[in-house]
Amino acid sequence: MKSAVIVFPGSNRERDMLSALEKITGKKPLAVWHADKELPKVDLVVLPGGFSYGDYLRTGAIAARAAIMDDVKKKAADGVHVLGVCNGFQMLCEAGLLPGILMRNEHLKFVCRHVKLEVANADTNFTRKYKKGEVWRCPVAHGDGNYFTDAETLARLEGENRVVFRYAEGTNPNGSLNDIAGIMNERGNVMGLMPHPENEIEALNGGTEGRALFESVLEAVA
Amino acid sequence: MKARIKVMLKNGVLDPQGKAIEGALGALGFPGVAAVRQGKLFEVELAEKDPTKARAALDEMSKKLLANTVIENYAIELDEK
Amino acid sequence: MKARIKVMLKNGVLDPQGKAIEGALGALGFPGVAAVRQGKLFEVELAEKDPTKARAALDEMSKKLLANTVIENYAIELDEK
Amino acid sequence: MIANDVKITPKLVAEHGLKPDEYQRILDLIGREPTLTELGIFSAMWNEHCSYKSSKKWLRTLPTTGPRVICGPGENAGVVDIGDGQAIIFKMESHNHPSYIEPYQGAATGVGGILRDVFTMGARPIAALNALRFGAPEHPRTRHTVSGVVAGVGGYGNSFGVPTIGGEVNFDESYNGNCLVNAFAAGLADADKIFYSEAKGVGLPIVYLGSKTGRDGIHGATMASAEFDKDTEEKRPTVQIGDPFSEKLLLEACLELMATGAVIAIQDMGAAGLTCSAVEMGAKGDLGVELDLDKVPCREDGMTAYEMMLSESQERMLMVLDPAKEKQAEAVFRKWGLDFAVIGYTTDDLRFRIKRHGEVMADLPIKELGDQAPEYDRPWVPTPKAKALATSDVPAPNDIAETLVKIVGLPDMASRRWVWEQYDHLIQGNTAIGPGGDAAVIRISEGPQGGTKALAFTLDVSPRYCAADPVEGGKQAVAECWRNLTAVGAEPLAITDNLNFGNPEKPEIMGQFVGCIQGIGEAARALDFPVVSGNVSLYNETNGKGILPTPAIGGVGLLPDIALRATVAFKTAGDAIVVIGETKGHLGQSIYLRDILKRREGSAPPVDLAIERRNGDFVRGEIRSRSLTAVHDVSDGGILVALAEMAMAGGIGARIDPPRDLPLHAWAFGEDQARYVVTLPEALVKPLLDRAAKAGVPAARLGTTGGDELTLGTGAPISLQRLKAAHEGWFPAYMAAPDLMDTQ
Ligand SMILES: Nc1ncnc2c1ncn2[C@@H]1O[C@H](COP(=O)(O)OP(=O)(O)O)[C@@H](O)[C@H]1O
Ligand SMILES: [Mg+2]
Repeated sequence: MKSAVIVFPGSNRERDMLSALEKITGKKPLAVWHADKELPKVDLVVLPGGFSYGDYLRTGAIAARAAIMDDVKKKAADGVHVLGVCNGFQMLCEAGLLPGILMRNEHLKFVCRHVKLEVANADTNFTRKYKKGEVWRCPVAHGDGNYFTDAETLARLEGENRVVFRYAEGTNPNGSLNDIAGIMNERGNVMGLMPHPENEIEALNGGTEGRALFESVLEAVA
Repeated sequence: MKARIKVMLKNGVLDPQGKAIEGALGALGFPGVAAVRQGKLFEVELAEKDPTKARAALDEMSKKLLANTVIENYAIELDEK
Repeated sequence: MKARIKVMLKNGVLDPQGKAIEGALGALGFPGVAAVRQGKLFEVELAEKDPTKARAALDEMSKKLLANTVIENYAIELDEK
Repeated sequence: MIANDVKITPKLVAEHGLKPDEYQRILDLIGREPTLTELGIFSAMWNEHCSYKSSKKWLRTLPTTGPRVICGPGENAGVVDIGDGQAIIFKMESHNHPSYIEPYQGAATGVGGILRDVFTMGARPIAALNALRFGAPEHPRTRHTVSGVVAGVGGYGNSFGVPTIGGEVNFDESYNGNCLVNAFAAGLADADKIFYSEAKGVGLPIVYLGSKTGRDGIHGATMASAEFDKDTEEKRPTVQIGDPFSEKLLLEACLELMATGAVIAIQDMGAAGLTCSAVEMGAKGDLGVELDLDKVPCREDGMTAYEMMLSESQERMLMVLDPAKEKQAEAVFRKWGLDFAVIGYTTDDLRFRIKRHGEVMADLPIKELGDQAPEYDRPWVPTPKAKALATSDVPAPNDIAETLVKIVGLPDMASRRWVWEQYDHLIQGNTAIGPGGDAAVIRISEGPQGGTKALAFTLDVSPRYCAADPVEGGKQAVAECWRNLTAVGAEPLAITDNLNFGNPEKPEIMGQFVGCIQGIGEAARALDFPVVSGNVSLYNETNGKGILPTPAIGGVGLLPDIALRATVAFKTAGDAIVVIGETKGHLGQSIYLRDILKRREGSAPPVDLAIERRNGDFVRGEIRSRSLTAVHDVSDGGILVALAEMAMAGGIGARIDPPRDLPLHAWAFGEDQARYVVTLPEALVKPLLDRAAKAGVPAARLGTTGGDELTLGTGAPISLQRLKAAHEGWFPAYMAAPDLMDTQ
């Protein structure tokens, strides 16, 4: 599988993502600069975590308007897989590729800890290697992960099984609506989530259940 | 030319900061605070002299960047002079 | 009674947010944006009817919570009516 | 706009924190009255913060060399060889006074400053730690300071992208008006690609990098060495704002630039920014420096030479550049959207010359600015030895178990989870042991050997010991640091120190300083644990009351194989529990005595460095031969607290049979040094005890793990649930109460 990770000024988990992708896919992913106009031909585009542009305006807001984003939208429309993690999820929402928005955490504090994630939909190209209802451990590290959207959109997301991951067993760390941790678009090729599967892939991390997410895409595009 | 752009969350949109401040004000012993909403204020200095052109540009900026019109309203104030 | 509290960084205090937004507006092709400063705006609804008392309370709230008076100035606007 | 030729009055001199005799020294040195800019430059170079004028004499006594030391004190940070052509670069620095004035920004810029020190030398930061000291919990300002400082440390480190993996938090009334924020950072570099501040070559361009210059923190450096009093308010405008986003760009740009070979010398702008950095680079290289301030990128209009030379705007660097690579270098910085300007060049006349609007605003002898700074041998009196406390003078509690529950929930003993969950301690994906253990462990993934090597980090000091006995306290701080590294299986390599004390002009405070340094030196020598960098923060007092002597020690250790690491958590039921080291039941200055009996008495626990080393080497050897399942050193609170921490961490209880030869409370809460609690499979106990006996290391069976309760002999069991509730409960409950501090 060929993959690319977009690097924005202030991205800071791009190296985590690059090494996770290499360890799992066995192929070195490409690092693409935010100012480029066009993405290389790849099967998976990743918007990594961090504090793009300091997240000073709204998280992900400025990055969502970077030069490269037009091509990200084009590729998404062509069916290329797009994954946004943490700040990347916030960008996808700001760019309109996913509905809703990530608001400041309920308690207003940055939170870094391991949470429990429930696979709400295992029938996606990002989760086919998980079982529905499966609960796994994954770290979060964010100040703005409090998913919010209007009632109709929420109803649609739920109705169309587009909520992919939920915080389980009372571990919702940010006040997110319906314990939402990750969602996808109608077509199912664009997903965003707040937790960091790229930091749960080897024994050193204390768990490896984040691998299945990447292996799912790997299998889907094979 | 100077201008101010006021960006507030639309009604019904969750405002964790406003909520927290409401709570804190209560705890600090300020009674009768019915509601608090937190928004943003941008002070912008423009080269543009013409008010109509300036307003148009500011409107663009707000739509394109300063406000997320899905959840936020914005209002533009020009210092005419 | 409704009121607005405007909180801005004191002059000369670095405003990283404003700086980043300035840059972004430039990149988005908005010319002639000389300077951007970002501040906070609080809309507060008070039970208090008496303007003087309300203003006093708002001043307290600003000092104690809404503004960091070490680096920020604040201004209070009351909707008299 | 301040004129440069104002008359220099005694008042003006005093306002610059210079004593009359120091001003006389200036007059003698330059043979004329200084301009205002020159006075500002002297005040910056000669204040305590930059000149170390009170501490130099004593710092020289510390051991700073060793087989692995590549660069000791004197550069931006210390450099230590970790093999495979790699080096670890680290330092700790205080931002106490700014953090008291504006907790969030003060702490944030403190973190920013120390990160800059590390990547200025060519290292990519891989770990950040922080040692925090606050006033008594009930003091009206404490809660406000805690929340601001913790948010600021996290706000900067999280955005910059370095894992914040450890530190300390203490509360004591002596910090009521003067919190301590000591930030530690470590970075990884190739041992042969380290960058220094010494300028080389005449007529080479001096380049300004990073953010623009504003009126931030003008006189911050002077403030950082000024005692606090009521007019602290007036000092407020000197607060600087941190911009972690720009710092991240600066990091990437600097590392990219260094890779091109364009950098001849580089120095970050810290306290008294442009002045200290430019003078240091020139003086170190025996070169003069000429700067044209008109070229300095400014954020504000009409800045004077005086303001520009003293500005402490953050996220800035100064660099001597290979002229041949100037264009290439500029391109890198433009790509990252940072300012890049040639603002001067090196000269051969050993002058520090500053021009503004074509006029010379300052023209000073560059070497004398540093070398001729005043140096004091301040009078000091040794701290009177507190007399030892007989165990019989310390009443036992009527219920040991209940007392334990109290202790694990004390402000100084409760879990710091509330703090470190606000820090991204997982970013970079190399965190093998995060906050909450004895030392944090980070995998070193780069380098030829691949992922097996790791580094351990910890910060330690027990101020109450230092107050009772500076020498023993200084020794203990180093010993506990060494012990925490050993407890995870690391070989202790070197330390950095952050010496926080009161007003050195008071002989008894100076006595504390001298005593602690003596103790630190002794321990560092005995444990082959050299001091490679550090920072001194004096005048930490408010209205004349000094803080507890607080020489924080930051240690780095090496694990050759990350698989051979130990953690504090009990692993399985049925493991044997053994204590390594001798328990005498020293209750003087213990947590039990201070917080349960409310008595600050007795001598600090003595540290026998030979025993410390013997016991530690034994434990490390056992960890590396895979015989142990859990390890925890015994520190604050004593052995029973250590056991409780191991049980809580593992969610597994234990049955303990205390020895009969000591009063139970002395055994349980005594704070004797050089001890570790370890667990291992039953079958391995006998061989372990034999090996210990052979090595002359005291080792005794304590009990067995299992269940969900802690049971002491025949006493009533305590449920882990209750212990956890007390241990995890205090911090969130404390911080949940409203912050009543009026920020005005
Ligand atoms: N300010 C802090 N930031 C991050 N971690 C901290 C901080 N303060 C304490 N900790 C962590 O809490 C744990 C307990 O601290 P401490 O009691 O000082 O450990 P020890 O007694 O082993 O020195 C340690 O793992 C330490 O790293
Ligand atoms: Mg320890």
